[in-house]
Amino acid sequence: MGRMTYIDAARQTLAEEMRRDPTVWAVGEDLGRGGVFTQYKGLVEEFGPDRISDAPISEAAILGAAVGAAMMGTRPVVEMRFSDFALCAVDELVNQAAKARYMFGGQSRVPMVVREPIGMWRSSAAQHSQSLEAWYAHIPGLVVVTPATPADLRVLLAGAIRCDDPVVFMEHKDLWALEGEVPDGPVGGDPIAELGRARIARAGTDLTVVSWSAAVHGAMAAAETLGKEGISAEVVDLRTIWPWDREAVLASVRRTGRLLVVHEAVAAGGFGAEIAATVAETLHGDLRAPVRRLGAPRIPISYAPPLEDRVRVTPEAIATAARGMVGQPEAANG
Amino acid sequence: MGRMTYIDAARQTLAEEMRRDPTVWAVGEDLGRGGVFTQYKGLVEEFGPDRISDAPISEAAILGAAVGAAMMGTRPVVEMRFSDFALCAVDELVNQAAKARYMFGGQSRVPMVVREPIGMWRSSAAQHSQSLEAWYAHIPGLVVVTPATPADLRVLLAGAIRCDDPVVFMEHKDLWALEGEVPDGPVGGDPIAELGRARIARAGTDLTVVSWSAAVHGAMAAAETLGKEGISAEVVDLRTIWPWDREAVLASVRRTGRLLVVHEAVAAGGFGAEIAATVAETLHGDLRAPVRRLGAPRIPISYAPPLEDRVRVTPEAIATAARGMVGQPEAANG
Amino acid sequence: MTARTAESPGAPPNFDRQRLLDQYRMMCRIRAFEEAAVGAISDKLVLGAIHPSIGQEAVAVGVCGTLDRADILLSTHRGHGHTMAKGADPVAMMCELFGRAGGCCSGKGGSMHIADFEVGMLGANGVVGANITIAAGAAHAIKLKGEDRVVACLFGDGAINRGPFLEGLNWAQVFGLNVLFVCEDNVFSSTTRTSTMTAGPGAAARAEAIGIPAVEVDGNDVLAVEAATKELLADVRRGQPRFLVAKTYRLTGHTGVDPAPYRPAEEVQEAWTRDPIARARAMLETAGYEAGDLAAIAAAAQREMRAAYDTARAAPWPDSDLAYADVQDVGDPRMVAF
Amino acid sequence: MTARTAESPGAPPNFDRQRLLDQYRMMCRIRAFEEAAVGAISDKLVLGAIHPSIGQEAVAVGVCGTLDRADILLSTHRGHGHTMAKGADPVAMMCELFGRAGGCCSGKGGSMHIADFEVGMLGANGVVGANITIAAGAAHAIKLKGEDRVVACLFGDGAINRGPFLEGLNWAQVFGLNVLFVCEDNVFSSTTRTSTMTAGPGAAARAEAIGIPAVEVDGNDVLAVEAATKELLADVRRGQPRFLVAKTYRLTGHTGVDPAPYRPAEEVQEAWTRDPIARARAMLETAGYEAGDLAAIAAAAQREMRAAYDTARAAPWPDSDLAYADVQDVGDPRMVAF
Ligand SMILES: Cc1ncc(C[n+]2csc(CCOP(=O)(O)OP(=O)(O)O)c2C)c(N)n1
Ligand SMILES: Cc1ncc(C[n+]2csc(CCOP(=O)(O)OP(=O)(O)O)c2C)c(N)n1
Ligand SMILES: [Mg+2]
Ligand SMILES: [Mg+2]
Repeated sequence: MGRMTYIDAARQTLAEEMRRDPTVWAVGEDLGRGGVFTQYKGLVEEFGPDRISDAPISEAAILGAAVGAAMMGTRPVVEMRFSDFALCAVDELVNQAAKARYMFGGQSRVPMVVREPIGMWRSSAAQHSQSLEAWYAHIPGLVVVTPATPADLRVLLAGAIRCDDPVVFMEHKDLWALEGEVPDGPVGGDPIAELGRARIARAGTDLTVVSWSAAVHGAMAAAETLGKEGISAEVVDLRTIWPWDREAVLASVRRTGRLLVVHEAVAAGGFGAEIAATVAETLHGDLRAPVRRLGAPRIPISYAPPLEDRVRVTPEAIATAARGMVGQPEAANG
Repeated sequence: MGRMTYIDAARQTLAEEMRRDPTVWAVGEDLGRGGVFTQYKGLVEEFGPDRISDAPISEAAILGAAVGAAMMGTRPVVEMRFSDFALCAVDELVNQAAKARYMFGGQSRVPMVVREPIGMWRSSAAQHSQSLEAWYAHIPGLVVVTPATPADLRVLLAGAIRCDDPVVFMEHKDLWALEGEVPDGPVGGDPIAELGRARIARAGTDLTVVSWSAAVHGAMAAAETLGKEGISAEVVDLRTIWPWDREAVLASVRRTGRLLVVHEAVAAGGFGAEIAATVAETLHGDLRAPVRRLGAPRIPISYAPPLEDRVRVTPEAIATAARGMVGQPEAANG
Repeated sequence: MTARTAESPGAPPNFDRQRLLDQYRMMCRIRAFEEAAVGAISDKLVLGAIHPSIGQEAVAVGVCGTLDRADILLSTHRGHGHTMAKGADPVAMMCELFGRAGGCCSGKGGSMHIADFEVGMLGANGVVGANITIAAGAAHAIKLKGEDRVVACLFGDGAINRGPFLEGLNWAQVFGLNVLFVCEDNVFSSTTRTSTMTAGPGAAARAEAIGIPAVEVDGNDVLAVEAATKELLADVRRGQPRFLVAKTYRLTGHTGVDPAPYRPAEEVQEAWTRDPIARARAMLETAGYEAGDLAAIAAAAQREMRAAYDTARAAPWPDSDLAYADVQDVGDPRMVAF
Repeated sequence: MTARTAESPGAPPNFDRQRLLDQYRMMCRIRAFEEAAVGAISDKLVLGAIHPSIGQEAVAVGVCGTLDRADILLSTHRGHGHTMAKGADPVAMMCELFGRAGGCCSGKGGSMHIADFEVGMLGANGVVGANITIAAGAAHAIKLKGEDRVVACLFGDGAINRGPFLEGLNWAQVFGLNVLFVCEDNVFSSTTRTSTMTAGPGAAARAEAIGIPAVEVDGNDVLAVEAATKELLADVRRGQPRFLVAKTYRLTGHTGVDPAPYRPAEEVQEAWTRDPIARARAMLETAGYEAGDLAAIAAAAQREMRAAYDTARAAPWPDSDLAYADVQDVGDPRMVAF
């Protein structure tokens, strides 16, 4: 075990995958200078401008070209810079990349990774802060990855690059500097098998908190606080929301009898609804409290901190919701 | 009361709104010849090519121009032809139209209607059959309308056009020929107030079936069958999924104790999850059976009928699900 | 800045008679395929929309028939002719249109997603202009792998008003990719006369403003289209994108069921006098072929496609469980919970 | 096809001294605003990204300062200068950058969404090129309402590689709209030298290929920019879209914190010799103004923006309940359920 930041994990893993597979290449705006978050720093020096390629400000072409290049036997990793800008290339992702394998009756594969940094950091306002992972989970043909830690970014990026289908890989902009434990040496085992496998970030017995991406850290902080109060929260980090680890979530809720889903995205129509609905459908009789979700209100994200903070799901809000659930008598009307 | 088809309701309502408000205009490909489904037939003759305007095959410009035209005091109705093609203009809809009023601190309004015909009819395959209403319900700033009947298309289109915010208006391609009762005379009352108001399509006592758009008719057919078997199903047609009529749904489920959500869209991450999760959160203790959802499997839509039919939610499937729920003992583990 | 116009050789003294005969045969087969497919609509055998290429066969044959088998083709919603000219089997194509087992996309795609990767045909597309960036990407992979194959990307006159046209052409030129862009100008975009919604001098000028040399050719003259294509492909194989505008005319409606009343009758009549098949036949007669033999070729094409129709009609429906195949490798598409 | 180059009048014998003095003052104020804003980053007062327009003031003043108040402006992420030149209040702008009460967007937008509808400034945009189709639409409404206002749409050299550039220009020309498109060519797109990712002769050629006459001008010569703008606006007001390419240089980094090491030092030094403010000052001295008076104008601008900085810093935070205002008229954005 060594320590590594989220961004170093991103850099190192891409480099390793490019070394092991010459068909892997990356393309996006400003990659030759390291990319907008420096997550490609130093790579052009090793792999040259053909494999770490700059791009014009042409999101539709970046994504559309990746579809063609993937169909022709290469593995493009495309950088969308901010997930918000990927909205300039939705036809290419949803109508083309996601459907090509199926529409053509299995004649083609479209192995590509679409990197879409998501989420709020500070004062980036409505067009640079969105978390739309729920959209892509709703689209047949797409895999959706949302790593919360350096170790997970590492194994899941390797799995995404080796996967034969299009993967929307959503790094969180607020996590780049996060440090964490990472296994030494190259990614081992079968990283593709990690797509769809949740991680029990913290074991607990009183309620299950399901989360992903940056929100996992808020859930962990809340669990810490709750622990001091004698409330034992289990935190499940989904790691990927499609596929999502239904079995792990159901197994945990069977034990705890309570589900709280926490995500940064807008709650209305967020992927938390899918998890809460699935648990309510499947474990209704086992629930000791109604399922609950925490997410952002349905408002655009503001620039001014006091307004921006109104959409943040804080550890305090998570802890408060958890207390309410645990205090709540069985089968009460929430 | 007179009878009218869904498509006549579309034509007549747009014409009436254009007569009452000279700032209303429509733009899209082929509108001068009546539009791809003839829903604009005859309008250019009355209103001329400036107000019933053709457009180049430029979805991004059609939608982006509407944003500018709406900010400048007109009320554009833009025709996207198939909701699938609207994926070529997502930045314009989601980053621009939906956020402009908010980002600019209320300095502007963006009164526009984006018509996006949705859904399956027959053998239109993966790029001409999608139902992505859940996407837009997840986006702050957008209103999402999904009429199931000629009468609702009529009043809701009037409301959408008079609304001061961007509205995604999703007609269902399979309903154009549907005939139904429509109140005589121009749309009365306050049609804007109808946005967010559900309709009890059929009263019942044993379970609540919530649906919208074409799926409502499948739900009604199932309710008919169930009725013959002595199972009384209440069918709630949401009519708009944002805002959605939470109070009406909760009131109905409080009475019936059972919720089944039915929609044509992919079940995973569909808007049914939002409704099921909300009911499970709010009425857990009142439920006599676990909430349930029916939607499409998470696969692209095929061309060949036998494959295409595998994604259809049939009246039979709805009735079977309902029987299971009603037969199911309280608090059983589904 | 005006695009060079490749002169129409008509029947050049020294042209290859046998080659033209083969092209004539292929054009007859495409025409017969389209006619059989349109007929199958009223017979309720083709259930989805189809977009016939009747009148545009010389573009399909002159461009796609000039490609090597290893070369790549990206096509449009009006792609039957392109696909056949690239070497696809019309029986598998007809089965696809009928949604039957044996269809080249297993019945999942239909007309608008017809494809045959075996012959380098990487798909029609239901989204106008979407194939342009995909074609650039296919050529990008070819460059990265150091191959000398080329990619031909065909699209209609209406597609030049979509953003991906600009982005895809700029991409191909910036990266120096082996792409031949072909604008098949059939005057219409659905029910719209494209010129009414297209500003400026047109497709060729737009390509040249992005640095891609463009040539305009009579798209109803198969020899002219082939000659222009051959000349441009020489540059394309060296990493220099090129642009071809083939001027033709859509002799039928937009779809198989569109009577196209928005077209003046005289215009349509005049266009029929430029029918590419009739013109090839005339050249071949001048070159000494018997009218009877040429008519026999057309008749044989009709019989072949009638047989394809019968085979497709007799073919079984695909197993509906195929609906769950080839979605993606990970995850379960079924609604496990309910 | 090459765009006409509007000759740089330098200081034409008969130019309006007072007018140039006002333009010089506005350029000094924009420069001072940008410097104050950049300074506020290290002071932790500006929290979001800002894109300074230092070196590009002559484009803002020459174009936006030439518009009538009733005219409309659509700008970019690098829009502070455009916004001030159109008449917005720098104090309200600074408050917006600081995210404070009194900001022109109530603190909801920040630098990348700065707007002042009062003066016809319909917004900067965080999405490159997105303002082009919006500008066409604003002009579309003007046409439908029979007004004679014009819309000026400014965008960078990198934006010409985005699809909306093609779609928006084609739209404006097809419908005959009052739009002046201005490509502010500052050589870079973020860290990328734009020319390395842009194929062909460039922005002007692309506009003319869509039928829109284009003029190239020295974007560091405020008089030349103003003259070209005035000339083009005469046509634009008659429903003829026009295109202006203003050649300038981004003297700072892409954002307020970008040291821009990817630019050769000599290139930057040379660019500073063409500083538009120094050039205007030189012209004014030649025209008889005292160097001291001109320095005083610059100093006053510094003081004004320092005061704006102090006002913004002293301003309270906006009431956080504003977060729920102006979302939309129908529906409840709160999470009623939980
Ligand atoms: C992005 C998009 N917009 C609209 C359509 C609907 N549509 C299908 S074909 C067509 C006309 C295309 O015209 P053109 O490009 O000239 O090709 P042609 O049909 O003439 O071969 C249109 C508008 C579409 N398929 N995709
Ligand atoms: C669609 C989109 N892609 C990428 C970005 C990220 N981005 C912000 S500014 C910029 C460079 C723009 O260059 P240019 O258009 O020349 O304007 P300049 O910054 O030079 O003023 C980029 C790539 C964006 N904002 N929008
Ligand atoms: Mg055409
Ligand atoms: Mg620039």
